[in-house]
Amino acid sequence: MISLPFLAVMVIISIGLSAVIFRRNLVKIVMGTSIIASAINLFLVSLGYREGGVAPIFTGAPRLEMVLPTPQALTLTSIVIDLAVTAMMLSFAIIIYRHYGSLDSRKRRLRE
Amino acid sequence: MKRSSESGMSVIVRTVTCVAAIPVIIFGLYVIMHGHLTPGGGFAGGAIIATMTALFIVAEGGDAADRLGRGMLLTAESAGLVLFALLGFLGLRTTFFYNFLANTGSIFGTQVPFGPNPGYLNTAGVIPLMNLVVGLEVFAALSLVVIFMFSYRKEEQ
Amino acid sequence: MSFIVEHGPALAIAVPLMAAFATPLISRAGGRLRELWAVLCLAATLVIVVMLSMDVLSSGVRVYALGASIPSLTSPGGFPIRIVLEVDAMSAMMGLISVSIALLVCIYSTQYMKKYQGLDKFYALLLMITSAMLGLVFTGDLFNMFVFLELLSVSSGALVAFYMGRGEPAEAAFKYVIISATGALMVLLAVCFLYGQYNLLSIGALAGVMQFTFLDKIALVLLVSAFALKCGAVPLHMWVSDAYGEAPVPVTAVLVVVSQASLYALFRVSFTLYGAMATISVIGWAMIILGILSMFIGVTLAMMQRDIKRLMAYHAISQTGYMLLGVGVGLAVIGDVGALSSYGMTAIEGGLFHVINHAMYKGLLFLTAGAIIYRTGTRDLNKLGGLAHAMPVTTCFFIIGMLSIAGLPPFNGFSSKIMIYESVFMFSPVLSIIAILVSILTLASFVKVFQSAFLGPKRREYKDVKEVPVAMLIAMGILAFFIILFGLLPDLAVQWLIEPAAKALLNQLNYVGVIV
Amino acid sequence: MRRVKVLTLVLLFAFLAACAVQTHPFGKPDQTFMDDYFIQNGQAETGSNNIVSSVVFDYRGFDTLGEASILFAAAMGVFLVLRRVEK
Repeated sequence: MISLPFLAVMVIISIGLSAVIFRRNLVKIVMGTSIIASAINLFLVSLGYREGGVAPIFTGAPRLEMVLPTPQALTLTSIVIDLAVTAMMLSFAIIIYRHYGSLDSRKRRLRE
Repeated sequence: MKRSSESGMSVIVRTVTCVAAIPVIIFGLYVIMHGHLTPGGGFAGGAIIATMTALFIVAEGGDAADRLGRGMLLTAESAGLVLFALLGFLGLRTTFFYNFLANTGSIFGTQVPFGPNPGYLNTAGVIPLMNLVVGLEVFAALSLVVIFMFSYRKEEQ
Repeated sequence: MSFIVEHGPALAIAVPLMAAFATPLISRAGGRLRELWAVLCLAATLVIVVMLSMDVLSSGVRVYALGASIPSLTSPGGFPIRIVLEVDAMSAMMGLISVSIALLVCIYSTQYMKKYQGLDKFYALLLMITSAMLGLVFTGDLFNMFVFLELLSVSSGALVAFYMGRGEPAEAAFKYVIISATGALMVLLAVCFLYGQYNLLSIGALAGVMQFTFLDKIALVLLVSAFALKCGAVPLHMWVSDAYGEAPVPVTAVLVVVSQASLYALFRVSFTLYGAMATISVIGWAMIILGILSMFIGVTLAMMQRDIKRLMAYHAISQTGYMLLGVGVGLAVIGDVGALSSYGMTAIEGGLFHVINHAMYKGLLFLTAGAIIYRTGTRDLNKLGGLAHAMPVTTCFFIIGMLSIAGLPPFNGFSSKIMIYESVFMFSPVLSIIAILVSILTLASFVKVFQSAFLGPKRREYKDVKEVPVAMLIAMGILAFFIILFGLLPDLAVQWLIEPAAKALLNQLNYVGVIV
Repeated sequence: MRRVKVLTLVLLFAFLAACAVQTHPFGKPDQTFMDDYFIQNGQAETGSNNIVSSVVFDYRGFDTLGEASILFAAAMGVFLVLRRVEK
């Protein structure tokens, strides 16, 4: 049986991969990794979904059937990691732009 | 429109930013302190407070990035993380990262029975403390990143 | 004493991490204090790791359930719920070599990096790399491994771009971080697949229940390619020369060990997590092919370089090939008990011994290159010459490193390479001959470096060049001492460190058994 | 060139889609024993109503330490890379 959410996640991963592999602009490459990371986060959360489940928080919980908490915790971790990596890569892109005057990975050598 | 990029936006925007700062920071603190009861926690709350830094810089212009205390933010970041690791070390009587406050009856140590409840603040042991120090660290780290990217842009000219 | 050993796995990771967090605060008090702090904290970590390793080597695998009511309570309900650190002989070996190199590099940097700004961040990131390497090798949890892999790539990527006055370091760092990030995301996807099927994250517990379905095999492919990407094996080697070449010299020496740590992850996944799979020898063959390609292409590319650091970087790729070859041969015959005991075991031991030796002599070579750059300010081999008169001690260290990487007796490179040659010859003579050929090419390439940098008449522009400061010499001297020690007495290392590590790698049931 | 790109993407997507098809049906996880343990015992063991919080800071607290230090490393790295150029 094909589960549409998982298939959608794979579509998003392919989009991100295509950006990483084929794009020349550094900022677009960074966006590509971010898209892949978000897609994997989505995959994690949807792996942990249980039909009819509520968020695993007991404060005023309507019923006791809950979705799995671990994927959500892992997603929280991986979001912050992705944020840090993106910040790092963008600052490299800033330096590269400053020195070469271009973000295109083919044209970068021209200015020297 | 040179004014808008260098010395900030109009008086209206700047005033609204100052007014908005109070509810945003209070909301961030609420998210941090109720991390063990409601969705949220240190990371989310810290990020909410750090948006205030970005908003402040956007409203006040690139010069404002220099006026924010970088040394203080760096200290806050380090201190937050040192305290976080210290909370882990304090559990070393049993194991690293042991929740030594939970269910002891002291601060944050009320026992919680299984099942839905309206939520009691004085529970969860070290988790609220960790939320607090992580919130401090995330706020400082994100603010630093935003400030550095802003002030670097200014140096180019 | 027993307290440190009992909490050793957690302390070894947490102490350098704590030290890194405190470094920006400490450096307010002055530069000297900061350097002393970094060196002292790394020394303390080394002490912890040594004590832990001695315990592990004498009394078997040590587990540590973080946050449990007692450290050995790994699975209260029959399955692990907390993050479990698991240190066996293999992890202990990798931990020892990581911390020792980090400590020596830190001593070296106290002199080498003195003239630069931003040193509090440098030392904080160096401590963080150490902690991340230890985390990667000590952890028994797949997701935790992903976290430490990312910590490793972020902190070392930042250090690669340390010289931000030029464009190339930022380019190299961008390439390094983007490739590491993509690799780490592949690991995360593999973790997703495994978690989705078995609802477990611990390596040991997963290995116990693994069914080897289609998704598991996909996960294996993702994990193997991600770690091969990170350790710089050949089809995926494009980041190595840039990152090694542009980073500051101390960071390059650490990056060598970082690559070894991801090599450890590769071995751990293929031997422990998938060790029970019937077709695991396919991965062994893949490692052999990667290893041969890395050896040959690495050394060929190295012959063409004029930049001393890029040249050494290509040699690092080529030497990684030896480790992959040795361990790959062992993995390819893992199902065949007769072949395993006659030569497979020796091949694995040779590969693992080469990991240690490579970290030492490559570290030494990069540090001598750093000494040259420190005094002359250039990395171009055509501009160097006649340094042997001015820097006699550095020259000696360079010769030791050179002979060791080429696999000549009585240095440590020989003792591990001979193990690889002998065992691989019994497996397939052709592979062994290629390995010997690559060694000869390596020697030729290094003789060229030696001749153009150290020999020849004294150049006028280097007439003020003198020997490097004591701290740098101490770091290089300790490495040279161990290179000769392991070369003269290889049995010492093999018996006490390598053999238990190889046995731990092969004894998958033991790793699984202490968890569940 | 364009054809190569499209072909690569289609292959990648086919590979990933095969994985998606093999995964368990959405909403019906195969095994949930570890998460059920957290839901059943999380409140009693850690006292936290928010089970995600108790997983993040208690059961898997070490991951969170690593994650916080990645953020620290990134801040240090941005600080290091974008520091003022010494001229």
